[in-house]
Amino acid sequence: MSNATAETAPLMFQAPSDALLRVEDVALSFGQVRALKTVTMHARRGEVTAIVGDNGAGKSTLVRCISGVHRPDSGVIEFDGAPVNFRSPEDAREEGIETVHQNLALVEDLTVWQNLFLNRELMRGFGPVKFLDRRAMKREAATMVSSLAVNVPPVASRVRRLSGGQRQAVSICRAAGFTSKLIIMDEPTAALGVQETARVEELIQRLRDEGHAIILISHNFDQVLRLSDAVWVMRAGRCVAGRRTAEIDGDEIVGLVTGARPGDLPAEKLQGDLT
Amino acid sequence: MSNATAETAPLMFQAPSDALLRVEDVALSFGQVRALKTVTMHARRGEVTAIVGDNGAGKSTLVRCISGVHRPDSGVIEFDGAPVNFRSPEDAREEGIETVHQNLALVEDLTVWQNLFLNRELMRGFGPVKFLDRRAMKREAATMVSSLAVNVPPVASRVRRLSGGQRQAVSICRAAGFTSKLIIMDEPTAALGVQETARVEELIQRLRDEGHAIILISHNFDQVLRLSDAVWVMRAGRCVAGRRTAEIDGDEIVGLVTGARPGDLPAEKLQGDLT
Amino acid sequence: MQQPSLPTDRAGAELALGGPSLGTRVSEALRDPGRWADWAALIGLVVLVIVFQSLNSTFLSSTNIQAMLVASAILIVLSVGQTFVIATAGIDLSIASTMTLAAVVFGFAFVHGWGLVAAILLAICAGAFVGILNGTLISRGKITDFIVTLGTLSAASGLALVIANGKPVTIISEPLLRLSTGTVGIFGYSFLIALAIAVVAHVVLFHTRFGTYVLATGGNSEAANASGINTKRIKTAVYAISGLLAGVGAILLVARVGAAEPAANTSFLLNSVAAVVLGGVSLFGGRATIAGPVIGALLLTALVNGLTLLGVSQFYQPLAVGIVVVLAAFLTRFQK
Amino acid sequence: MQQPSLPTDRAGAELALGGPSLGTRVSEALRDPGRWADWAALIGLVVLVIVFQSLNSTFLSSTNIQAMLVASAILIVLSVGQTFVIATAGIDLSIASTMTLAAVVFGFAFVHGWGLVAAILLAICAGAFVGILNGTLISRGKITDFIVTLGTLSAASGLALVIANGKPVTIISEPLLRLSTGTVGIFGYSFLIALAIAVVAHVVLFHTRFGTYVLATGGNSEAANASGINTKRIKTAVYAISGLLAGVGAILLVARVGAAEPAANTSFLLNSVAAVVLGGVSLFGGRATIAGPVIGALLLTALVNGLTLLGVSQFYQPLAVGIVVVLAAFLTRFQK
Amino acid sequence: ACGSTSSTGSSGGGSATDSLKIGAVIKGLDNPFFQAMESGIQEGSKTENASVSVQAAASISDTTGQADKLSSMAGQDYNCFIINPITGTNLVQGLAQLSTKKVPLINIDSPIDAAAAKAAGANIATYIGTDNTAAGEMGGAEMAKLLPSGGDVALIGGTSGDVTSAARLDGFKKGIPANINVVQTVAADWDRQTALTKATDLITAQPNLKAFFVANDDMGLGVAKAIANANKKGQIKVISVDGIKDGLEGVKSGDISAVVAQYPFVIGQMGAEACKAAHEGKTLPTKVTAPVQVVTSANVDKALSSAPKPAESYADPIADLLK
Ligand SMILES: Nc1ncnc2c1ncn2[C@@H]1O[C@H](COP(=O)(O)OP(=O)(O)OP(=O)(O)O)[C@@H](O)[C@H]1O
Ligand SMILES: Nc1ncnc2c1ncn2[C@@H]1O[C@H](COP(=O)(O)OP(=O)(O)OP(=O)(O)O)[C@@H](O)[C@H]1O
Ligand SMILES: [Mg+2]
Ligand SMILES: [Mg+2]
Repeated sequence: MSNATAETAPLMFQAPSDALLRVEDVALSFGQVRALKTVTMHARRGEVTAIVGDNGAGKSTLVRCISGVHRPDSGVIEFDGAPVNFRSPEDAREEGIETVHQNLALVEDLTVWQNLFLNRELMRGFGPVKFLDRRAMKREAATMVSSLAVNVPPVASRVRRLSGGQRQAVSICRAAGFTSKLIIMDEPTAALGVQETARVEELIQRLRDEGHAIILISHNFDQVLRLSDAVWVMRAGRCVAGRRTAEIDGDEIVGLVTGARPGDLPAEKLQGDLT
Repeated sequence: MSNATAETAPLMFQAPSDALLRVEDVALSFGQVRALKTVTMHARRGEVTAIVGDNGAGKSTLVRCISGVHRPDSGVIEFDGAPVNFRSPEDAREEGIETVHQNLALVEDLTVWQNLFLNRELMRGFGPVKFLDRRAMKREAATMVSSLAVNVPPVASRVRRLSGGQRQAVSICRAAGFTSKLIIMDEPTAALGVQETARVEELIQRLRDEGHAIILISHNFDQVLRLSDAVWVMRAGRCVAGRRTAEIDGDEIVGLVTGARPGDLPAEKLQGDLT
Repeated sequence: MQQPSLPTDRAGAELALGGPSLGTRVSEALRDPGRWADWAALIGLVVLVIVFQSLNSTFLSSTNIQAMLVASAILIVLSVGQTFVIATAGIDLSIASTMTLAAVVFGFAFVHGWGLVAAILLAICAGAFVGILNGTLISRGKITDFIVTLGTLSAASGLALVIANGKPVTIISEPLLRLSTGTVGIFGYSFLIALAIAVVAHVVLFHTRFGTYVLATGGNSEAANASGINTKRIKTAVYAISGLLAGVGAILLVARVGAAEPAANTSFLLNSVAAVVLGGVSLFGGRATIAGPVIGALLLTALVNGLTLLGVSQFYQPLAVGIVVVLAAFLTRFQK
Repeated sequence: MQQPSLPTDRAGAELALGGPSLGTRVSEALRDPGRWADWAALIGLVVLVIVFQSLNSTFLSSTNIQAMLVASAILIVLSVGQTFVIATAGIDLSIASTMTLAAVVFGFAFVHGWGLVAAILLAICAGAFVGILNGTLISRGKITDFIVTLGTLSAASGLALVIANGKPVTIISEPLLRLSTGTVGIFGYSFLIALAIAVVAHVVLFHTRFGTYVLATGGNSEAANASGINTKRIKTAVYAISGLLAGVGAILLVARVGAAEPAANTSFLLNSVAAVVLGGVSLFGGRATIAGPVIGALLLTALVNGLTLLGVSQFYQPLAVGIVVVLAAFLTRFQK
Repeated sequence: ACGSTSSTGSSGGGSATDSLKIGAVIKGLDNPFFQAMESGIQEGSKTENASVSVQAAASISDTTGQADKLSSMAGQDYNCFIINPITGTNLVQGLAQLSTKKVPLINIDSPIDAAAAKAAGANIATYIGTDNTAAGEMGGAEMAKLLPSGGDVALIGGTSGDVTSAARLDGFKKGIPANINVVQTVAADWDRQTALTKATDLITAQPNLKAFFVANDDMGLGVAKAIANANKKGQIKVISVDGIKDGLEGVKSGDISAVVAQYPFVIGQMGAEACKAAHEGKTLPTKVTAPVQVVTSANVDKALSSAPKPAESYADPIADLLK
């Protein structure tokens, strides 16, 4: 935990005292599939922390553990200084963790504005009786979406009708619209066009500058190098390396991801793999 | 149709006689949404034809018209020299058009091998009675998937369990496994990792070299420049430009996609936009 | 992009309820082919009325309209309850048995001298209790809705038999008789009650958070859950609503037949689901209206009434009902 | 990567049916918590048998087992048919009425001197006809399965009343009598027929193309369609199967009661769906087994048999049935 | 408020020159008992200027459906109603509608609850029928003859909670002597197949069972089949209630020991004739007891030949009125 070792030891063993999120030795199996073996990583306020890795490496599963969708079989997750044990996404959201899931958790049969304001509806009241303020929500939704999307879908159309990228834009708008401490984005720009990608990158930078912590999962290493402050590399259910982005280049990332470079895990941590 | 104008007129007006697919003035509206205004394009055997464009530009809708999911409101689609009017994806597939849809048309409750062999099951017979050859399908499925994926999912696991990239790999395996004249891939590498992307690109090149026509939709312009022989740019429901890839560079594509460059459509074609 | 922090509530800046005008919304709905299905029941109803009226002129007489509306009241109340459940992609098979149980509970309380109001409240509570039991077993116990409500279907009717000792209890109560026979114009009191319930249900479904959560839970419960909606609570709530409305239905039933009977009235179960589906609500959840099921219930009632007026033989009536139900659903196919 | 061109058929290189050994598959199934639900019915059945046997030793007497198996035959046949429909995310509400209609058609043909075989074939054809009608209206007419089969429920029972003129027809036929009373060991012929149908259904569902297409249509009909499966034809086919099996059920029914009656048989409808769902088949389609629904049908039959043997009062029986059905579904919750 | 009299034709009591329009609402639909009743009604109203419309509930438990049907008919210009309610009170609302119209109301088979009729302000012109309890009692008495030394009997009823079934079974229990012991009562939903299954179970459960009493003939035939399947024909007796043709055939073949026949045809016919009599201005007796007869192997041939009417003569005060 001391900064003295910062130069010699890789990032993953540092766990700085100001880390907003600290994940330690988290493991999760689905029946026979050991999706996460032991994962240790952390993320800091005001930084973009990237997670990279092959398909099926366990990135989304890790994210789902952090955001309360899955409960880890073992290990500790600390958020904002205290260990947490989320029993549902609601718990995580209440603590201030907002997630853009890879499978785009939108309700297809609801309209764009209903999805954007799901669980944080604008209300207007007659005394104690409160009703949805549909008009205000539609208006604000239109502004929100048009700031990200180029071909703006009508906010009153159902999400089922949207193109792949339009859906992703709606997801991201949703997540960014909440006031949260940590925003997790699982491959947010995978389906986006060039212009939209640029806007999302701007958004990420703005959120970071406002002091939010951001976890970004991406297969686009250029993007990772451009946006992130720290990078974690996952391989087959483990975080095998963590680096400050400034200290790494594309080749090293590729090497770590593919396994051409072994990573920094000490041998005793790898024991479990034999079983 | 003459090659004489090839130098002066852009690609889109050439419609060479050896084009495998020719789309002319195809239009499609969903209620109020004019997803395709008038689209004209073509694709040739032994070439990779890329389609690029912003989110919601109409790329996937165009693909769905070609592969028989939607029927265009107007316009002509010619395939292999004859006009076609597919009433269902089955029709298109029988003609030799295979598609990897953006929304990954997999059956989540079936296993990987069942999805791979859906509608082309291997059978073994006792005389005239034929049963599924489950064992052979599993075995072949394992080989097929492991050639594309790095973290190979067990072929007997249900697709519902797979990671985003693993699903995409299964989809692509499916499409490549059929003998078809035209293979359409709608953002095939969007969810893939670096290694998997490289393998898919190899696959695409191999399929092209075998003489298949390939239509590739991608937001990754580097990939488009690397792989394709011709590029079509879509904007707001139209093909606004078509080029040989050799004659175009990344900046020009970006310009055409964003509208910074107007494209090559003659003014009379744009009339419809006023309504 | 919006500010990350959004106001979560706004004082009534705009007071007009519901945004765009009715006209706009109707014309919007008409342009959207996917929504034609929502109007199947209405078209069916209109066609049916025209056919019956042309065959028998007493069909649209005020007495007959009044009789039909009153006859439809119970079915409307049950269909509204069923709509909430179906909107979450569930189904409440116990709705008719719950009504029977609530009726018997009412009868038990009434003859044991509880007084009308207390007996009514007890009956409604009994209905709501079954609903909450259903909801809890389904959401907490994670058992399929179909099995749970099939179980309570059987259990509630058994309990009704036990409580009533297998015998109907005659209820003679002046206010209840007035409830079943009194009218305002051509609208019977029981129909007005059903209508009021439908209006409240509409407001709840489309103008409150709860309604949005119901639709979200039905549309994609994983996504609803991931956005922090407590889908278990919502599931429990819709079954509670359905049970509660079954309790209300029980009061109307007792008033109508003048007795609390333990024999199950099974036709209400299938009819309540049929009204909802004819009303254009998908059994797969996520999309619903209240007007649709209400019209569906009216359609089913008018159908049997019309066939009776025309003197169609008892053997041919089920045949006719079956054909008309399919035709009513089929009508919309030609509208697109 | 494979060659783009794949062999579409292979001569029987391997003759062993079904790939991995049974042992492997069972242990695989046990390790997969998602599949525990498939075994709910079996666990429920075993628990029920233990409880009943310990309370009344005649429960497992060979006479009683034989009686139970014979009593379950019709429900098994119907549940198998219902399974195919539910596997495509549909539901066949008309299954019991179709059986009634087929029984009446059989009776009509029989008393009009058609001869046993011809009458049986006609009855089965009548069932299949209703099924094809259902399937066509659902797949071509694009009307919700629920409404279509609700319509045919009503129409088929009406038609049965019309054909039978509302009266039962006594059928006296030596072969039919033997069918209902003959046994091989403790297995009655009718149970053996039901079992044979279940085995064939299992092979069709898991070892033929058609079966895969049924599951694909239920799992994701868009995807199935996009991969060139004619989902309309599949939908029509499953309803035809369900109707056909209702026809077979009708023969068993006529043989059992010795008469062709226009009675509604409504309990068979809910029980057939309950058996399927208890058997672990999802109402949302895409996943199915045949063994599950068969065990579900046995469970439901054993339950009523056991309660009667124990002398549980008629009022408490529905209560007990309801509770046990929910418990049977609940059992699996503790297994995970 | 309601019952603002409809346009024409509903002249109460009416003169003999008016045409007679009879509306009838009866119970079952898929049950031969009520079909015989319908034929009786049709038969009884066969006169040149009388017409009849018979409506039935969708099933024996469809109380509200029956009420709906009466309500829709009440709005029309029928000038006499024949009513066979599913329960004592389920038609109370339609009766309230009819009460203001002063048309004669003939109650057949199941009695309308007197208090309910009073609350609705309805005036029942006459009741024609047999008490189901009395029919059950006759079954009990016959059982005493069949089992002189007593023994165990089981009862099979219709749908649980059904009124008719409960009355027949209760009557039976009243009618049996002390040495006959009711060991179990089960519900078989008025369904032959269910009755067969449950009877099979009961034969297994009660090895000393001597007889079944069954709430209707259709189920009785199912019970007889169960006994035959168990090779106990003759050892276990069956008595059922109704007297439909198949039931009588069952007695003839020895499958059923005795049937308590209620002659729904006669009840229906008397109902229609009561309408005629009322239309002609005659005063109806307040209660007419329809014939009930126990049919055993001794008198089954006569019963069959005279079906759907009873073999022995019976008092018909309504026919007397019309003479
Ligand atoms: N619910 C589940 N049940 C069983 N296995 C699962 C489940 N979810 C994920 N897995 C498995 O866990 C592994 C990790 O999956 P995960 O989705 O975390 O990968 P990922 O790193 O996000 O990959 P991608 O880049 O493709 O999105 C995969 O092998 C996947 O098959
Ligand atoms: N079924 C539909 N009903 C209504 N509108 C639709 C439907 N399908 C697509 N659209 C609309 O048509 C337009 C084009 O959609 P399409 O999916 O073709 O875009 P795309 O170019 O593939 O975008 P992306 O890059 O995001 O995948 C979008 O505005 C979309 O909202
Ligand atoms: Mg992922
Ligand atoms: Mg697209």
